[in-house]
Amino acid sequence: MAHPYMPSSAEKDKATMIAATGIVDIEELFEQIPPDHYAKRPINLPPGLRSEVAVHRHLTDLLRKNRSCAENLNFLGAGYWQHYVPAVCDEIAGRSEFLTSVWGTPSSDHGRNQAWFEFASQLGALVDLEFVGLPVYSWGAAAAFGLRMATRITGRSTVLVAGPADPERLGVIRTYCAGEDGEDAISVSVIPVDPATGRADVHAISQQLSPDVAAVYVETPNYLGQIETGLAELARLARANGSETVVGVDPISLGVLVPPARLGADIVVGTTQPLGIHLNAGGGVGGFIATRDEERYASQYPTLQVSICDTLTPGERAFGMTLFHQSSYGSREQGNDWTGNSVYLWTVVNAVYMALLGPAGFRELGDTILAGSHYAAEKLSRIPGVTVLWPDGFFKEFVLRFDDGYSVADINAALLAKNIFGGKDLTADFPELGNSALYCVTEMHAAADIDTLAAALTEVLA
Amino acid sequence: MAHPYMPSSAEKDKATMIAATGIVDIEELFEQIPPDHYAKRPINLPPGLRSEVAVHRHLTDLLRKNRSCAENLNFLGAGYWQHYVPAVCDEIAGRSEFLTSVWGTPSSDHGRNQAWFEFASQLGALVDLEFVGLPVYSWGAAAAFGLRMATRITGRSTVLVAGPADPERLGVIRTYCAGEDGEDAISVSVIPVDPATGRADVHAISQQLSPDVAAVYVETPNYLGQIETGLAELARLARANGSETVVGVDPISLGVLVPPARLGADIVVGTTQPLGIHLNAGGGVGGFIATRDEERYASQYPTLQVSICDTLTPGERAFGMTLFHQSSYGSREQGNDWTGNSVYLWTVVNAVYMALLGPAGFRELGDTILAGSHYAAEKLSRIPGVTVLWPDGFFKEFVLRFDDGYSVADINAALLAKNIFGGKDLTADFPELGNSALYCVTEMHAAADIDTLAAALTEVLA
Amino acid sequence: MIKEFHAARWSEPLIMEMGGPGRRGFVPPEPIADPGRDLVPDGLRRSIAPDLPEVSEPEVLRHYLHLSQQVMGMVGISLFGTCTMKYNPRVSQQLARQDFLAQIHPHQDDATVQGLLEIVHRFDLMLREMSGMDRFIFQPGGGAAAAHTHAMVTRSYFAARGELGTRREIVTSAQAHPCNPATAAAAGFEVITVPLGDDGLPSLDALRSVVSERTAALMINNPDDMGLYNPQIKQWVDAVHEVGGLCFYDHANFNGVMGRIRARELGFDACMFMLHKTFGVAKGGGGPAVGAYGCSAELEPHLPGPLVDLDDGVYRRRENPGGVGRVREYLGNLTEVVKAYAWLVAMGSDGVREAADISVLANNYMETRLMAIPGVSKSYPGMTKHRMEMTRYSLGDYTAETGLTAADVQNRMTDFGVDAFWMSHEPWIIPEPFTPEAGEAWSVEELDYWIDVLAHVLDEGRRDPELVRTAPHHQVVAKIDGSSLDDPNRWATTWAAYRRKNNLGSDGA
Amino acid sequence: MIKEFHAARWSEPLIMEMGGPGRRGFVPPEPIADPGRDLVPDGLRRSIAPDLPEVSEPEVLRHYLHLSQQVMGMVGISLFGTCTMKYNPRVSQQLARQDFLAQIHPHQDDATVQGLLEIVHRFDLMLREMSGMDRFIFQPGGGAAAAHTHAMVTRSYFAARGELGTRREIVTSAQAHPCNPATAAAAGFEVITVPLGDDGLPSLDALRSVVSERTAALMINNPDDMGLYNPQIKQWVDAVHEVGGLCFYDHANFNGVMGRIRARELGFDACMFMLHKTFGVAKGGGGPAVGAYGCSAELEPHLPGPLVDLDDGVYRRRENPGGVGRVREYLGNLTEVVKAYAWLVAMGSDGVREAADISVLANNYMETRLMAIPGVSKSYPGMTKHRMEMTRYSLGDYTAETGLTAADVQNRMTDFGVDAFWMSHEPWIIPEPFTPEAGEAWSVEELDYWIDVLAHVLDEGRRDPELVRTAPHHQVVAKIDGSSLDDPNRWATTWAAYRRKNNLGSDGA
Ligand SMILES: Cc1ncc(COP(=O)(O)O)c(C=O)c1O
Ligand SMILES: Cc1ncc(COP(=O)(O)O)c(C=O)c1O
Repeated sequence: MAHPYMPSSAEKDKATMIAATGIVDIEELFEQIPPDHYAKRPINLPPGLRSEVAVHRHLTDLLRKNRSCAENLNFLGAGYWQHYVPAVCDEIAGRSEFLTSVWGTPSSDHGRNQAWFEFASQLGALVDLEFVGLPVYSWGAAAAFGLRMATRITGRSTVLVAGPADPERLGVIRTYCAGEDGEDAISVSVIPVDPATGRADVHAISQQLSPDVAAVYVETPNYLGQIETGLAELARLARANGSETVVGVDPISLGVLVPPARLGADIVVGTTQPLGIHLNAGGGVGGFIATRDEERYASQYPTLQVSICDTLTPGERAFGMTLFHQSSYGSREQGNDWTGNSVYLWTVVNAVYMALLGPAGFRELGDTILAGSHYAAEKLSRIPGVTVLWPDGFFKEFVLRFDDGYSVADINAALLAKNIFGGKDLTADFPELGNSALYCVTEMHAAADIDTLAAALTEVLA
Repeated sequence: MAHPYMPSSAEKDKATMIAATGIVDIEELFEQIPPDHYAKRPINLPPGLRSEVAVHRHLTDLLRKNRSCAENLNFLGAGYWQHYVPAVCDEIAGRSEFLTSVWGTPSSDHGRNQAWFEFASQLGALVDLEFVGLPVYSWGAAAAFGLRMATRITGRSTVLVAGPADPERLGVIRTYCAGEDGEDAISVSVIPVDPATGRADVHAISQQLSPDVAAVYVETPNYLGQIETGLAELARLARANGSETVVGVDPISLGVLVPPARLGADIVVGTTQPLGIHLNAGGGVGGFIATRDEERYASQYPTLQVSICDTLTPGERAFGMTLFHQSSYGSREQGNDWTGNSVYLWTVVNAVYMALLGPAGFRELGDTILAGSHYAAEKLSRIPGVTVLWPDGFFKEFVLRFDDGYSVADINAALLAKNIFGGKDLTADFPELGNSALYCVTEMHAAADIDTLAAALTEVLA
Repeated sequence: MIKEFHAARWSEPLIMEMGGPGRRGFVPPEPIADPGRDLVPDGLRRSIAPDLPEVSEPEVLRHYLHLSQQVMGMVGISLFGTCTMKYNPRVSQQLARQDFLAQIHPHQDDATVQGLLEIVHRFDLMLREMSGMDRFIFQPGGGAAAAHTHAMVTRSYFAARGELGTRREIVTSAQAHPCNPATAAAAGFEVITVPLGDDGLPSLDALRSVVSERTAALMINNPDDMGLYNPQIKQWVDAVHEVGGLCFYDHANFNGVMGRIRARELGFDACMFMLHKTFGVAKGGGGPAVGAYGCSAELEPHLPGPLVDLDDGVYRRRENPGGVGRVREYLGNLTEVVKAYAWLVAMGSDGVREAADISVLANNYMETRLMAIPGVSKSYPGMTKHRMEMTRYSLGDYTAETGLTAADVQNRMTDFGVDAFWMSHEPWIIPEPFTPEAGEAWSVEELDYWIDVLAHVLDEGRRDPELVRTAPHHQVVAKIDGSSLDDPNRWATTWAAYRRKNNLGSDGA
Repeated sequence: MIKEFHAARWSEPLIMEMGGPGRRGFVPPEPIADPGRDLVPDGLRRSIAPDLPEVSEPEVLRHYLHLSQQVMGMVGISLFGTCTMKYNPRVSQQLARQDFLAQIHPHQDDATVQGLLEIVHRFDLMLREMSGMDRFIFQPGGGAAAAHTHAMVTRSYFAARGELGTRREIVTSAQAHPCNPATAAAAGFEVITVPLGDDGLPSLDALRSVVSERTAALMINNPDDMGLYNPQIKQWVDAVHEVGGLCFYDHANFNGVMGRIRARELGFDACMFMLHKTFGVAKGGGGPAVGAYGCSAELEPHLPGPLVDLDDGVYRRRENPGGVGRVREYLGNLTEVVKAYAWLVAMGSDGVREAADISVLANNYMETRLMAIPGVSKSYPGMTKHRMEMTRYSLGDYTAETGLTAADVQNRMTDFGVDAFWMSHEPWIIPEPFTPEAGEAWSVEELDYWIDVLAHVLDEGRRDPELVRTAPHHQVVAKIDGSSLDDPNRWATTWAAYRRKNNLGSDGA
């Protein structure tokens, strides 16, 4: 029986092609493969389920075992956040044309290229920078590529990473910098967070600003939710040292926070996940890289970029790739790092998201998050045994320390039993913070949700 | 603050229009409305939720209270069935162009008109008839319109409805025939099902075939699942009496069952719901009407119809409305009954569904349903206290009688506690069948599901 | 500025011409057991397979994707009058797709559909508040079906009073939507149509001259499609009530008066709202639609069942004995009810009021600009008061000048991404009519573009009438030749009929 | 038969040019409490709003719907070589949208994601069965990222053995995908590229001449993009193993050999499968993608974490100490893993085998037809054995004859609904190359149409070269003028840069 995915699995079609090709048996076509290359035994997988009913049933039976943030109350964030995804974002993400888009010509891909240009333009407006590449795999990748750009620009090979660092992201940065263990590596030095403030330790960083430092990497709001107050100072020190300042930012904060470029950042990177992408079990990551529109930076991008350009029709605008030759497609190992398939569909969605929000949407969303997260911190701080480590100057996330004897793991297990996903356990990654967890509050949380959490925590800790 | 759904709710846009219109205050524009027509008090509804986050939350909070046939095991059918909806059907139903399609020109609506023509053509192939109207509101409406067509064709005013009749559908038929209670009514006479066979009582119907009978209406498979064996005989008798034979059919059965037209049906009607439409809490109903392509019938359709036609470009085909003038749009009260917005989006989906299944799909689906429902009937019949009323010759549905003292309501309540939706309770509508329920088994049911039901029923009845 | 436009053109074959033997688009699950021939009674098993195409899944998908791109819908600009084309929020489309709505069987126990019934009930209450009626139902599957429901409720009401034998007439006006007279007639009533007076409105005197103890009901819409609001509508209602008739308010043109009037306060006994128009539900090319039908407490006993009630915190469906029974199976197109509810929650009383304001403002804005275009005139120009959410215009002068009709102009407008305007329902009182409805969901730029395109096309037609007469040129297909449509030897509503009439083989060749 | 085609053309402005002051597309929920200015540290509250457009929701939706119609994607015909364009079953698209996948946070407790982890684990097992490897991970976000992963695993492996200081070279071939040398270089290795011999294949001797105790790894794909299968690949692997290097099989071109060969049985230590190509996942214009990376038990300790294990019936994520750490945050694009799993379940071992058969058959069918078209020649015609799932062709003769390039031909083909072919990766060994890949998901009619269009365009070009040189003419926009693209004074990756460089105001005027 023919398979629904394969028109030519119908016998007649196969026969047509076999006859036209002048063969008798399809096996003839594999004559290039030497006999001793053949698999020793056939692939032992179950036969295909030609029926979509069966496939659907099998998958839903499995996936129904999951418990999601939709029907549970979620306070997990930690570099990856549950924001509301407007229905229009999903609508556009689901359009077959975008979904199946390949790499056609500038004319046949025009709509997608325009959406990409609109992504870069709007993201540029958010970060207040004029040169933006197409997205890379993740925030971690963007940070790492940004740091690699800095090493090429400066010809130096050490990068300083300001704590608090997301272990996931830091892992990626280390890997991309080839670790610290071998030849030709970029050396990555992490300066621990200042536990008094939850912020980057500007003094300690400044101490490490040696002539070999290509870049300082700092994030704001940082991994623990704090808005970095020392950014301008750090950038000034770095510049004086001939180092680049690479700043990682959550773009959703940029309706209420000054863009890092205004504080001296040279290379701004960050995540695109909050801009209309679902949690997707972590499969919504995406990273951006943005700089001033200067050749010094532009010539070091490892990404592809779309630029607006003319067409043969006077007055008509279209889009083409700029600086393609410096990519790995254009120059193989001579190119800047490498590029390839990444998260381009999300880029279209990001463009939709930013267009929907506009300046007022970003400002209001920022305010809503500020208000909600501070409301929560304040409310939770009143629970006996709960301390908010740094109750001021944070955005969306804050650290709770529990001093009543229960471990964070125990607390989260008890909350889970009440259909609450408690905050990210920090005890392994930040032992210096004690028995702490990182709580995240976004526009998804109504006051009642926070009250529910407060009541549950009170009960659990009682 | 502007509302996201209304671009001109931005103050500037309103001001632009106000200025251009030469007014000072929008209120001026309502000068036609006399003061004493104004509402006595403002409309007292909550202020609008401009935030989609809030709307989404409110709706999901409500809808989550429902329990669906997706996460429960459902055996309800009774004229409305849980069939599998291929993902491609949903994909096409969700396309913004189809979703928002209006009534444009034959050129700008071309794609939709073609889909409609493909619906009619494929449905015609299933029922083996060449004239098919665009869909009406529901099966009940289609049956009623079919009967009204018959009264116009024959100039007679009584219609005979063969039992077993779906109370929902029968209610619609009675209403459309204007009940039996007044002037100018079409008289609807229901001939009860033969309780020995679960089928139409051909003898009793033939007794009522008076010269006033415009039509006999019979369904196959009938409401209780039985495939009607007396259809050819009934059609012969009706024709001899100068009456039309109107047959209602579940189109999903037509891969394995002879189309009623081959047995003498003149007007074939039925439901479009099984052809790719979700249950939608009953909001997936839709009806079709099909006949031979003869003016006798064509001139009596109350529907709109698309016909293939030429364009100004030689060799190009397009679509236009045929016999538009005889609709209520064309002739107001002189038209045939009436038409209007109906379920046209589903028509596109029906076309997709039939195209996906093709001849083999319909045959196999029919066989799967036959096998599954008979397997279930046989399996359940072995449970003490359970009798399958008519264990042969049914399609998809069968009647169980429970003789162990528990009412159907009790049994269904007990099944519900086990996440099973038991069969439709027949005790109120068909008291002559005893303590019975109508069970439905489709391609959605795996053997394990039926075994689950059998085990649950055994337990409940023990 | 007129933009270059071209519709997608795929030169798509019919699905029946596609595919090949043995290809599969969908494979059902295998039978649980052997589906032996004996499961079907003798002689009733189909032996000749239906003549359906055999097409693989990707081909089917692509085919319908092509067709979808070949529909303009509201992806272009459509100011289709009398249909209140609105924005259809995608959030409720998304909700309606989910199992908690899509996978509900209508026969499920009430206990399992409390959320849904709550929405139905809440929405009923909201519409009561907007109309002053005492109960709404959502069973009618469109506006015409709601009108028909009224005709049936009217029957039931007079039958209960023993007056059905004498209450034989339903009165309407020449400008009422055709569904009013048509459903009245289908319900067995005689239809009396009040003509329009010189001012474009049917007169109170004309009404008085036709009502009598034979009058069962008045069925009318107001404002009408020309944007005229009948200032004597209260007196109309009184006149009908005086003779014992019922009054039904076809509230399809509700958009401009939302928040300003209540049907019940004007005296109407019943009304209908079109959820697929005024309440933000997508049109879908003609449904799934809902004609929400509301009525007074006096008529409530005559409503079709089931009704939804809240008792002791529990929502229940109940029959309505003595009522019409059913006008459609089950509770109605509840997916669309949920969408309309979501829309109304999002709009609120402030939002609907503002939508009414904007739609009337936008119409008058358009009128100002349209009346400045040579060749465009307005219906009943003597009626100088501002129109409501629509204005009916005429291209009669332009036709006289150029020979080009409103239909020609409309076809050419589609070459610029602007879909058909509404012209007029029967009867056509105004020559070469057209009736755009601006609504509240289009931006000023889009309205301006619409107007610019019209002006551009009228201009083109003066310079090059053939260009416009043979339009469209940038559309999916050329203008149709409709000569075959009413010819029994040539019409074909199915591919089988087409092939037979044109002696074509099964592949269409 | 060549069909009339036209792409949708909406002449769509940029979103930044749309809307107007005060319009809203999305309104966040109101703050729970007053978001006083003091919640942001001094001087860090943004005072100049970002220069984003202000557009209403319907306008935003319509804008991106227009853009979507202006992308051909696989709604047209695309035989984009080296990318194995497949049918993307919509059933898994639908599943991936649902809360049970879309609304999972990566930090959730394992207990709450058992279904998901089970799929990851099952899919790992299935890929092991297909490749002979001992463990798969899905973290790499594309094929290049998987190649990079291999470079990093190679580092880790040799670092653990204390050989990283000497293992400085990664060997690849001139026909290997650019991501292999590029990622090797980014990981700090020197790249050695084996050139192609006269038969189009890099020779074993050439390889032998470059491998040494400095060799860390071989990174290569096979068959290559020209459809050539290296019959000495086993000897290649042996040669590298002999000097202690690792062998990585870039299995992007897996489609034609599925079910016939196993990377591990050929001796490879690691391989990668591209889920967004071979395994039915949509390309999305370039992701979200997954490069599934699999390796031998020997390399497993060097994999990035977390790994998914099944212990006592419970699925757990665990770190992999001593491994690479992370190549990307979290477990990878799991939505795409679920889709690939669903695809593989639907295909089964019979299905993947048949897909391989059909894709190789379809390529050879195309080759038969294409070679009959004057102007088309084949790469390395001396290699007379049947090619695998792709063949690289050349239009060199045609260019010599007409002056028209492969790019010109490609542009003109889009005027008939056929999207770009793949030409060649760097380096371009064959003049005016083109590389269609038929795959298993297109019907014979569609393949024939593609070929007919190519033949038609070549013909047109002979008759009217200007027509082809200036193509496309039926597309969304005309051919681009790329002269500004690499000019720092003219390129503009953002609207702000464009306006600045062209002295335009904020509205673009
Ligand atoms: C005034 C009026 N009444 C009734 C209707 C009928 O509505 P439907 O098409 O939903 O049956 C319409 C639809 O155009 C209308 O405009
Ligand atoms: C042979 C081969 N290897 C690797 C890649 C890189 O894949 P990606 O674009 O997913 O990074 C490709 C993609 O074209 C390829 O064809």
